[in-house]
Amino acid sequence: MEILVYGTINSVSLALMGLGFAMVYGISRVPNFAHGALYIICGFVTWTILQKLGLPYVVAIFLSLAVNGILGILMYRFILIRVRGMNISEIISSYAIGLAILEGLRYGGFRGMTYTLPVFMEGMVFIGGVPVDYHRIIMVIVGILLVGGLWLFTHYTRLGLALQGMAQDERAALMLGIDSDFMAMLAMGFGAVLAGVAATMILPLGNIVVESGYHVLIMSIAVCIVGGLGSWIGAFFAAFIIGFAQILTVVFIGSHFQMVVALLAIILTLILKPSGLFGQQKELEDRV
Amino acid sequence: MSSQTRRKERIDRGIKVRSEGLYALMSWREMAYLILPRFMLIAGLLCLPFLMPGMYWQRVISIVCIYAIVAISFDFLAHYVGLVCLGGAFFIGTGGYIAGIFNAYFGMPPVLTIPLAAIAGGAFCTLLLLPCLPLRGVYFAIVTLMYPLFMARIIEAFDIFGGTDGILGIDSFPSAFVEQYFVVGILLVFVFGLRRLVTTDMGLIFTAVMDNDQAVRASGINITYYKAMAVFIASAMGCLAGACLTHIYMWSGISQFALDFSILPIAATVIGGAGTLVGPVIGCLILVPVSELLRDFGTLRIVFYATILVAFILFRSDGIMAFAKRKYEQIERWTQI
Amino acid sequence: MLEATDLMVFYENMLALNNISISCRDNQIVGVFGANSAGKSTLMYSLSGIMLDIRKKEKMAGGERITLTGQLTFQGKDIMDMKPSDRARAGIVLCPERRRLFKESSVMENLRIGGYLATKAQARESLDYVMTLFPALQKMTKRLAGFLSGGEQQMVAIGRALMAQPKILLLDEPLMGLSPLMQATLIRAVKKIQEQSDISIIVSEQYARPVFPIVDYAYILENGAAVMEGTREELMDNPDVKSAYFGMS
Amino acid sequence: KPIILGAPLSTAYLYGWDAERGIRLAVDEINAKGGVAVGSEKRPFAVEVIDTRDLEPGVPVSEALMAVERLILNKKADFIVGGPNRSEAALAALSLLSKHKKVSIVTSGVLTPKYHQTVEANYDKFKYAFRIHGEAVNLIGEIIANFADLKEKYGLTKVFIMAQDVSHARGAAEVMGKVAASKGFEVTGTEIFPTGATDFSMALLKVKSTGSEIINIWMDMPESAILLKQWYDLKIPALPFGSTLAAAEQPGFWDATEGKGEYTLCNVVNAGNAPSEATPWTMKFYDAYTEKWGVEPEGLGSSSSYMAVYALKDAIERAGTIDSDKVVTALEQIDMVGVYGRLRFDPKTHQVIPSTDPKEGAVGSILQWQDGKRVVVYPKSIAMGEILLPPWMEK
Amino acid sequence: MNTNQDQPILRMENVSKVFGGVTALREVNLDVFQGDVLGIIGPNGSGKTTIVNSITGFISLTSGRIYFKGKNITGKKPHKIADMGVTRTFQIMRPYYSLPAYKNLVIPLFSPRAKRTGGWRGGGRLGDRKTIAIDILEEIGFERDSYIPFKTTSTLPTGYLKRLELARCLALQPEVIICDEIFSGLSMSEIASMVPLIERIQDDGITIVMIEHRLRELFQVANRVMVLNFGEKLVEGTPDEVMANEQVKEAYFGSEKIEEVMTYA
Ligand SMILES: Nc1ncnc2c1ncn2[C@@H]1O[C@H](COP(=O)(O)OP(=O)(O)OP(=O)(O)O)[C@@H](O)[C@H]1O
Ligand SMILES: Nc1ncnc2c1ncn2[C@@H]1O[C@H](COP(=O)(O)OP(=O)(O)OP(=O)(O)O)[C@@H](O)[C@H]1O
Ligand SMILES: [Mg+2]
Ligand SMILES: [Mg+2]
Repeated sequence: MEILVYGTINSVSLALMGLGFAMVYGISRVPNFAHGALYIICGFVTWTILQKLGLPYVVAIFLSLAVNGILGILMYRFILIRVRGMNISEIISSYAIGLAILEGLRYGGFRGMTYTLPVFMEGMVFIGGVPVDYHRIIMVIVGILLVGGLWLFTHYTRLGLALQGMAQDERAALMLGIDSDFMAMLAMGFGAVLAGVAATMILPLGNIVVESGYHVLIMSIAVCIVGGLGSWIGAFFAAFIIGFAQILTVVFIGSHFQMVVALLAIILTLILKPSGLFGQQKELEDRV
Repeated sequence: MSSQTRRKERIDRGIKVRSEGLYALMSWREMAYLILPRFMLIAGLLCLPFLMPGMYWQRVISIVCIYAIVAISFDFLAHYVGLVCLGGAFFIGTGGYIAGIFNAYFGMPPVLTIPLAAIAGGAFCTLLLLPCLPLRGVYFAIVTLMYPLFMARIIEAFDIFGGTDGILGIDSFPSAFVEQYFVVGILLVFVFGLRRLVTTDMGLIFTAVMDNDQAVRASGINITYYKAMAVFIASAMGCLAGACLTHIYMWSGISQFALDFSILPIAATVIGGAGTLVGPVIGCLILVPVSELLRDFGTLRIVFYATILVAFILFRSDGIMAFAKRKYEQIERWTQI
Repeated sequence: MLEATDLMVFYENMLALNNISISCRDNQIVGVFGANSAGKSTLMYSLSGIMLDIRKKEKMAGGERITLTGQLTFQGKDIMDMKPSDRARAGIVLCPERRRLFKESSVMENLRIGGYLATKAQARESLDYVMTLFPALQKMTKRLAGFLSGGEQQMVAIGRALMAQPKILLLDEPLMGLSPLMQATLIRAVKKIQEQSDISIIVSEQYARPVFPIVDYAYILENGAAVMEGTREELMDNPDVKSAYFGMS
Repeated sequence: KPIILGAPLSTAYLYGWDAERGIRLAVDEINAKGGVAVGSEKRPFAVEVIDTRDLEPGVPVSEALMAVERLILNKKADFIVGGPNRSEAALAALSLLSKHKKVSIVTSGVLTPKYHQTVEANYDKFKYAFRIHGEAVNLIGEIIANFADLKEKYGLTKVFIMAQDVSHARGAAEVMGKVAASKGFEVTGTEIFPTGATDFSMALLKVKSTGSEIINIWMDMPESAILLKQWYDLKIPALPFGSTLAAAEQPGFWDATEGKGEYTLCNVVNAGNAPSEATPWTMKFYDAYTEKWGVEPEGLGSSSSYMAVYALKDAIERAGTIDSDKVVTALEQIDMVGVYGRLRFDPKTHQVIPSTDPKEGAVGSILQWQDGKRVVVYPKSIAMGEILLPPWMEK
Repeated sequence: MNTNQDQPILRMENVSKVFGGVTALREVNLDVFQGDVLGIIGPNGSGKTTIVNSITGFISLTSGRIYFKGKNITGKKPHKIADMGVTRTFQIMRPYYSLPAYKNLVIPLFSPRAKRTGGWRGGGRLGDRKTIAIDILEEIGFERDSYIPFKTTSTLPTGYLKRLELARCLALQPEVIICDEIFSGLSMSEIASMVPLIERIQDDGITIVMIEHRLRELFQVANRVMVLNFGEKLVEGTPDEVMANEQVKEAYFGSEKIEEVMTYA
């Protein structure tokens, strides 16, 4: 029971981290290595608004999400747009941006261990004898809603479909009247907002520290890859695989093997199913 | 646009055309045209240790060379074989550990450990990467990004080879002079060796695998073998660099698997010019010293560094080397339509 | 409706289109015929604006420099510098050669993405239309486009272009890889589209004969230049054309 | 001509910046008094700090080594004080120090016993390295002594150990378990958390159900603040006792836990990092630091970094030169009273000699958060207060 | 022709292939004999390319067996099969776009099989791959003295690419070539020039399987034709027999008049 509950929670938080990355990659094919930085910056912005400006929590959250979205858009508009399509350049430049943001935050005094956000709701319930605090429950609900919502959005709305098309063949999308630069910008902003959502959901459970930006980046990449790039549903399931693999190792093997097992799960999944759980890229490319 | 009546034309310089093929041997000018850039690279690298003010900057040169070796191995894999390998740290770490183990535990001198690390490390890396070879594009890239993390975790979790403390008390190179000329020499050998390799039939097959592996299979060629071959070459280079690093710092530890070792060579490749093999060297010659110069900025250093990196990428999105090459080989002029 | 004058395209130093003037009037089917490398696709890309995108990408990657000159007007407006997506919005829709489907999406999604510019009602209507045009697609709406056979993909590609509510439809070698029956169906469909919904169509083909009966006006390209043009009847009477593009003598 | 002190520190981290502040404070004080007497001339100290980033995950140790080399070769540092801060990096730097024959005093962050063991094992090679603050084994001793206190006073005997999943913490937790068991404590369980874990309620409930009375925490990750919050919320009847509980060392801890971290005990390694009266110098240092930097000493390396500079000054003046080998000898013979007691190095291991009595050696200090303040409760000789139990634990 | 040989060079036995729910091939049996030119026709999506893929090992079968010269080659890797002498072209062309055209052939000439056999009409003179490559290109219709063989493949027009596909197969000195729609995308005159080429290849004793929609040219070269419909073999026979078959008419031409449809073919 304990495994089930905490496995689920762990998985959902992984999924939340991964969503933004999956989103951006799935839509604009930009591997956004600044994802972790966007995640962290949202936490700090919320903190600043909350503690320094003294605005209500809800306002702070929405403001910082907006800030994040704008940041994402600016990043695309001024930097990534110039290296579109050159994957390695995209990786390096977005990583560099992320690095600059993270280290800049550190320079700006956001260091140490004293930055925390309050949880949305205090207290806890017992689920099958396992204590779970309300915030985690909220997080799971939000996570599931978000994944479901995204799936519906990309498969059933006009905009979502257009984004999907653009990801796969930008030029063909252009021919159909889909403005790819605008869409990619939108995607980037959207992805940044999702990173922010993940941050506001997850960060109140811990501290806001710059280092976790790197961790979030790695985990979100892992989730997306295992799920099959660009597939939200895949990312969601992958989060469950990795999440449960982690919890199970902690329980049965020992927690210092947690990362080993998680990474092993990632590598194994890919070796067995080379384009991720739900991706079909390899099969498509191999189709002759 | 619609009123445009002129366009810029790019044509190969006459001397370039002339110096292709045997005619090159006919005049000094053409010979010089061919040889000068190569000579400049060789002479430049060989002189660098002398030109550097002080021991510290000489040491920086060694580091530049080490990064450059990893960078060209990345460039080779990514742009001549089509395997984008983000796991440079995997190679460095493996090589470093092998050299460290053989030196510290078995007392082998660097002359033995370095080649051993290259061969054994190359074989080890290739073996571990073998299952990933069918992966494509980003998937391969990301899995290789995970490998160094994985290795670090394993060493940490099983507490082998000194665990998190790493291996201490490793021999250094006999002298700074030997160290520098060794890495510079190795770098030059690799640069020119790889440039040779990619023009051979084997190199052609690598290119073909990158371009279109299905057709290669349809030609009766085993692509896994060739991919493994390429990975071996690249990882052996990376491991060698790692072994040198270990001996330079007289230490090896799990942080040799750190992300920076994967990212920096790639950044150097991007700004230097992907697919040129010389570009990555130039990229490293820029990035590493810049990073050192910025040390005085303390925490802000990385911010500046990242900004410079981005600026480079934006300013010359095709890379310095590609740009220079074009300028060297072609003239541009306006022509009337 | 669409009029190009003195169109020239250079790939680096190679002249791919040489001073081509082409016009397509309302509700007309214009054929562009030419052997391999005559420049048909280049022309289609230039008309639909994709050339601008190609040029941008090439420039970014430091590749070849593409020069594009001439005038291009659509419904009287100069569109030479218009972005491809805006051109599509204005009604110029290209169905490119080699299909370029959204491989990872299902057939239905491909069609719906095609209908990005359409209103809901329009989209539903065109979808029905495509489905009646290619009944074979009805059975495979859920399948991923990338897994379809060559011919099936071609159908999806054309259907997708139709979904975009074109005013002028550019078809680049639409018959490639279709079975004879499918070709016949498609050609009849093209004719029907033109008749029913007053769309103009520019179609390029290597092999003129299947398409020829439905075109009103045709251009013949050779090495990037239009060597001949005329109405169907005019060209029909020309013996050179007959042997080169109809395979009859 | 100044004597250059090179300080390779991870300045973006607590252990880095507190060391820098300590060093700068000492240097300013010394320079204000005219500097160091080297032979017949008076020379000031100058500090060169380079950010090593070594505490940052994902940054290779070679970065820190580069920094050390830069200090030595480029900045012409005469001595190295401070870091590197990560044990691994400090160990790796040993070889460089011996290669360049530079005297170094590690002052912050490096807790591994392996450091002085390495020096001892290969004295001739590594004799240039000193460590001026307490190390892990020593910390364990202090904590056990404290447990004994608790046992005597409140009858607490059941210990539950929680550690972060990094090798030093794991190792320490293991040793701790053994030692505690041998000293007549009952170890009711051990729980290892991955770095970055944010939920501890399961483990806390286990603590409750096993009837444990002390929670021994080995974590330097920031999330440990959450552990204490949850501990408070669940009203777990066990006293949280941290060793290298970085989160609780900082004065900001109170705010970070919204006051829920009250009653937390925490080892801050050396006296002076929290207010106490170990020696006459302790509060002088404490006040000077607070005045100069506007914050109280925060990490576990403030007082030791400060003392390292004074120790060097002393050694240089006695050696009459800045020649490395002579300074090493002088440092081995050092015997002075500093901020945290009598300062002597073990001549074989170059580890500062610890003691519970400031008159005998370097004293550690353990503090408890009481009503928003850090109150030193151990060692007895310097204690400012008594250990208190949370209300829900009082019988 | 097939009567005087007892063992088929290629044999498919009850081959079925299901792609997650879609049955692409259902119990297909096929014998190809040495020297045959076998045409496979069928409506779009009837499984023609799937046959090619299964013979050459690019997909794994759901059930059934495939023999080459009596040896079971089911489940073998593509490169192994190519090495034995069964080569193919790709319907969606797959040349090496980044290489100069002639280097497209240097690659198959480097393969183990070419080294053994000496390459296309090589007779062991595999000294200069570049010369052989250009020979092959000339054979296949590239003008020898032009610069075309040296141009980067990606800038070549479709017609040349189709030929390159075929040339790649030829370079291996194969025993069987399976051509997947090499006529589509070619202009009239080019097809006309390809037909004699096919005949020449056949004269060299190479067995050819051709998948085509251009019936007119196909019937010129093929001696046997198989018709597929929805993954099932409909009929097999000489071109005339097949064209006369009612079922074929129904499946392939629908309700249209054959003559009219044939104008498209
Ligand atoms: N990106 C490019 N770079 C250089 N040359 C190009 C490029 N694309 C096309 N060309 C050249 O431009 C000319 C016209 O090509 P285009 O693709 O328009 O011909 P096409 O008539 O469509 O031929 P096909 O029947 O093969 O489709 C050809 O000679 C081709 O080699
Ligand atoms: N990898 C695959 N995954 C799923 N379905 C596939 C795959 N490959 C082929 N199919 C399906 O199998 C059927 C047969 O495909 P195939 O490519 O063999 O047709 P074909 O006869 O070559 O048609 P065409 O003449 O259009 O090229 C098609 O319906 C196709 O959608
Ligand atoms: Mg074309
Ligand atoms: Mg087919």
